[in-house]
Amino acid sequence: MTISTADYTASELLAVMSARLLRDGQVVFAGVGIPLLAATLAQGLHAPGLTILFEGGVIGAFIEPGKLPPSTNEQRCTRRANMVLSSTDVLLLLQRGYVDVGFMGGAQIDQCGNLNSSLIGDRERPTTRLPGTGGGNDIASLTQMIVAMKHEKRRFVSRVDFVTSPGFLCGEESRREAGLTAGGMYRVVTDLGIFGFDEHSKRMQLLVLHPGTTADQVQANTGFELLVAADLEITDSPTERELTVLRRLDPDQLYTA
Amino acid sequence: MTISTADYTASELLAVMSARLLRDGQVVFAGVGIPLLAATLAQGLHAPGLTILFEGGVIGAFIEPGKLPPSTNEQRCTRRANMVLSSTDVLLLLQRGYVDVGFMGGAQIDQCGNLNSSLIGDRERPTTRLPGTGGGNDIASLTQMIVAMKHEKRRFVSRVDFVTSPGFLCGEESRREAGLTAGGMYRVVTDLGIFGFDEHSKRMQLLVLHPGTTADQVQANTGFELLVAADLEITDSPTERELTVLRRLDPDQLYTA
Amino acid sequence: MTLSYAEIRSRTEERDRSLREKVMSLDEAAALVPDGASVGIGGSTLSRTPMAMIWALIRAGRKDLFCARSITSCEGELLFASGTSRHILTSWFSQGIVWGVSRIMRAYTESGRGRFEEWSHMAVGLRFRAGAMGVPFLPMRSMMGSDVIAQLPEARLIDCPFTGEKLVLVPALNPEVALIHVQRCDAYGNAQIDGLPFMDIDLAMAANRVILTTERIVSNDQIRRAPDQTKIPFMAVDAVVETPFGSAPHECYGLYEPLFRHLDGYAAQIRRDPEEGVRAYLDRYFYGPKSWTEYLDGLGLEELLDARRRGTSIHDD
Amino acid sequence: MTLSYAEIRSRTEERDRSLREKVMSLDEAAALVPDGASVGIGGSTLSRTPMAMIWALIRAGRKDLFCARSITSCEGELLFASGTSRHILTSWFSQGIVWGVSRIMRAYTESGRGRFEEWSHMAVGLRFRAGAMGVPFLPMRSMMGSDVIAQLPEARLIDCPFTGEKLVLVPALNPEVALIHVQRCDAYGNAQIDGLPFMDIDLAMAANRVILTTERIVSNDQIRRAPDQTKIPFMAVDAVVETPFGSAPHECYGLYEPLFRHLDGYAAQIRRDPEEGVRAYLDRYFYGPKSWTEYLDGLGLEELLDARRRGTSIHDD
Repeated sequence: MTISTADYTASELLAVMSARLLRDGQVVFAGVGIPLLAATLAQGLHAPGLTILFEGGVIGAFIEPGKLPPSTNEQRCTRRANMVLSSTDVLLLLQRGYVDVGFMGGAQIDQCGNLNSSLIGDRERPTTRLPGTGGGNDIASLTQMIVAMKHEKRRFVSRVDFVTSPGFLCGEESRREAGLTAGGMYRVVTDLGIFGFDEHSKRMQLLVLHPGTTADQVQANTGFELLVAADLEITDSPTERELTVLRRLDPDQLYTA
Repeated sequence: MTISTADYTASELLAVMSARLLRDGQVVFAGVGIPLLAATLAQGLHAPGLTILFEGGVIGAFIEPGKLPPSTNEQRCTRRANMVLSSTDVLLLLQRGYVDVGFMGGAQIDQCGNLNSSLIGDRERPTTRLPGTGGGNDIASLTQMIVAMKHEKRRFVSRVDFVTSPGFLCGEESRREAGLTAGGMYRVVTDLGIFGFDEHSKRMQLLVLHPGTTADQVQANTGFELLVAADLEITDSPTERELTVLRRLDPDQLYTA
Repeated sequence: MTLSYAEIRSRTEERDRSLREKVMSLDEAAALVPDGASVGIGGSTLSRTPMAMIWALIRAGRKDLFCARSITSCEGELLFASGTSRHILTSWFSQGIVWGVSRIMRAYTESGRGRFEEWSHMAVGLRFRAGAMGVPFLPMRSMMGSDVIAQLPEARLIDCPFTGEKLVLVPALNPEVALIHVQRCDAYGNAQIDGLPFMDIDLAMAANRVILTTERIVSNDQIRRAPDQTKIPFMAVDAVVETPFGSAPHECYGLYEPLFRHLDGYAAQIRRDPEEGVRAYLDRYFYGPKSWTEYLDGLGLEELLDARRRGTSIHDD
Repeated sequence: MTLSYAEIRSRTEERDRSLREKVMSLDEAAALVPDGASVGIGGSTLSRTPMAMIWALIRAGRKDLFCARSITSCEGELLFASGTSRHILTSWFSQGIVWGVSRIMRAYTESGRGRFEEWSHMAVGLRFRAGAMGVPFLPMRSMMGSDVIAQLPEARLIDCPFTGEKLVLVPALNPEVALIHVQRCDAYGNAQIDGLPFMDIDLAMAANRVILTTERIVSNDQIRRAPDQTKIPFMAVDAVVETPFGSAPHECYGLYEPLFRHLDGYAAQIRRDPEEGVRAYLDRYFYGPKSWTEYLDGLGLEELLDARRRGTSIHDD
């Protein structure tokens, strides 16, 4: 059976495509939502030895299908974990260098990979106050990042209203000069494609298109001018196995509606 | 029965007299040897609610009679403890201010209450290298101190060769000026008497004589000029009950030979 | 805000740190928290929230508490809406990601009626840890370059005297009171915590007073049989209140999971009309019941039992 | 000595941190420690000393290790006397207070053949903790004004940028290898520690490699059934060696107490003639036996059983 774009939701596509970026044996620090789901999916598929860390204080958990936690701070996150520790100490593992990949969602991102989850509008009098950084700033400051998010023009902006979780700040060497000498944005996965960052300018670059999308369509949904890789690739559609395992994980569509 | 000086050893006198300084409900950070013994003795006598801390990482232990630990880092220190924690964290309780009294032995002390347990002679080429500070420096830096030690002229010197555990440093305000704004020497208990420190000069002052000793005898055994309190008191002899409980604690005379 | 060492020491010295019983009622414990106090709240998001104590403080009409918590959920909404707090320091504030952005948090912060002071999750933890260690600050390596730190004049950037690297120093946070819910403790306050400890151990040692609520009180003998399981020492604790289901409708590790149906209902009520919805919720669940037991009864035995069944099955397989 | 952050990160990045089996022999584990390495030693004084690993390193003829331990007992004497180390960083160094001042420590340090670098006990702990946290230093409030700090150019005095108070900054210590003995761990290195943890958790996270010796290897399933009892995560561990009585003649909490008669005999032998006594001891107990079991046999089954009886009775009453 051929899988077409009608066979999966945008969230499912996001989960599958980001799961594919994780490699067996890696240590991934996963946020709630799509990241938690995608990391668990990768464990169930090609990366059984993936070590998942949660900021609630968990090392090496295996989330039970159908029992997704409402955040990364509940006991559901600790199922079959190798270790449970304080949230401060698990975040310090990022600083100590134990984590290969930080993996989280985003509400708003800009062309240098900075994420905003704090506020829209003026800093003193925001029009919309958002929930804030959580561990997002720590994760983005201290390790290589994969961000999974819906691709909408209002979410892909030239410059975020507020840098909650630092990407490459103002581009070029500005991240390093600010004192963030480790980590940085590695990939942004959306329902349209996969993006990296130019080595020198540190600007977002379209690397891979998902099935049925075009570079023009991606640009049309982006609020700044995208760089486009010379050898633009196209991903393989989600497989039936990927979708089956994913749907078993989230039968109530808590995160994949 | 009247107890005479022939009925107890110098170490037993030390243990009894320092035990009497501890009050019920206090939190005492006790070193190994006489301090551990005296604190346990106080628990068995007038201070059943004395909380004993050991630098091995113990809060609120009750040492079993006849099973004295060889240091404060063995499981014997944890018997019926309320809590066991890391040695760093138990030392941090001193810094956080949880401890009323630090209580330790001393090899060499000077007229400002500085203790030396590091070396005799020249710092670069000592004639005798001693075992060092352990937690002594931390305890003496961060809380009110009681020191229990044998009274010998070579141990009571004008200025210690090496300040391992700070008393009042050079006297007057020098301790505070060095950055040690909390704690300080409170009492020195020896087999001859009990000593405090002058409020202004911070020099050692004879406060109390043990039975059968005189101020002249104390001065003759001291390597610097002692201040003497105007209202010099004389302690009551160790009681039969004190000696009985003490001897039950240390039947092998591990610390009271 | 950063206390001098003399102040920290004298506050601790004045406390009765002796081994003594300190079991009391929720109302008696609430009386230990004055208006305007700085209050550290244990647990995180939906876990081991000291809900019974927050419930008691809201009922007691406490005002202007400065609250600090790792991650803040609906208890923060209720603290704002009841006037108990107008200033919450935390890293993330909404009922929970599955329920979207908090309408109450938005309503209060956007209108200036409430302040949400945002620090990174690790920064909150290190501020408590500095407080617990009795030092005025700790160094860390995140937040640099972001707008989070740009909003925080209390955090300082330095060049490391050892390596020359840029570092952030975050100041100690020593709350006047910590509210912490645990699975069990003795009458003296020696507390055991199962599962996720969050920042509670550092918070307990940083605070100048600790109020423990506990699922059950056990004997001191039981504590002493496994002293390496004691996570908070009696010396640090000022009040012990036995409150079964003391985190409900949130969870308590190994004992009960969140009451999801109740939380969904709460979220729906807020979504329909934030200000009126939360007011009605407070009236019904916080001001209305005569006792904690009556509050639990209002949550419903069926859902409590369901949460208990889910909570106790965590290590069943 | 203080490593740059880039160096710390790249060393950690190079490690295989995946969930994998790493059970090996003492000899194989000893091969992971090169001559001249900096080595953190777990336990304290007579407790949970990683004696089996030290035994293996001395037998392997390892040279010039820089060793760091909270408090150092006879294992330090043996490291000096065997030439395995000429530089020991610790807060206290002698066999134990009941045996008086170490003749070996004196002989080596007073003649300049060995260096005893003295830091306060808390300073050693905070140096490991800074290393574990990935920061270049931690602040503290002891040592000021003393001659201990006067001997330590690596410690710095600063005026606190928040309070103006004087503080000491102690630099991070990130040993190349940590040797830690535990009661039990799984084949991946998830370790449980009963009783006194000393500085072992910080040491494990500070080091760039961890060699665990363990009284027994348990299943990963057993570990996962109580994840809050895991004290060292597999990610930090590079070798797991099963060594029953791995701390003997020292103790291992809850399992065996020190072999006091053996230690008294050792002390008497040293007292009679320090250099010759320790040489004879090394020959008999370290170089002579063909295996760890033969070493234990040399300690004597009767004393092992006695130590086991005393050790397992700690919580009997």
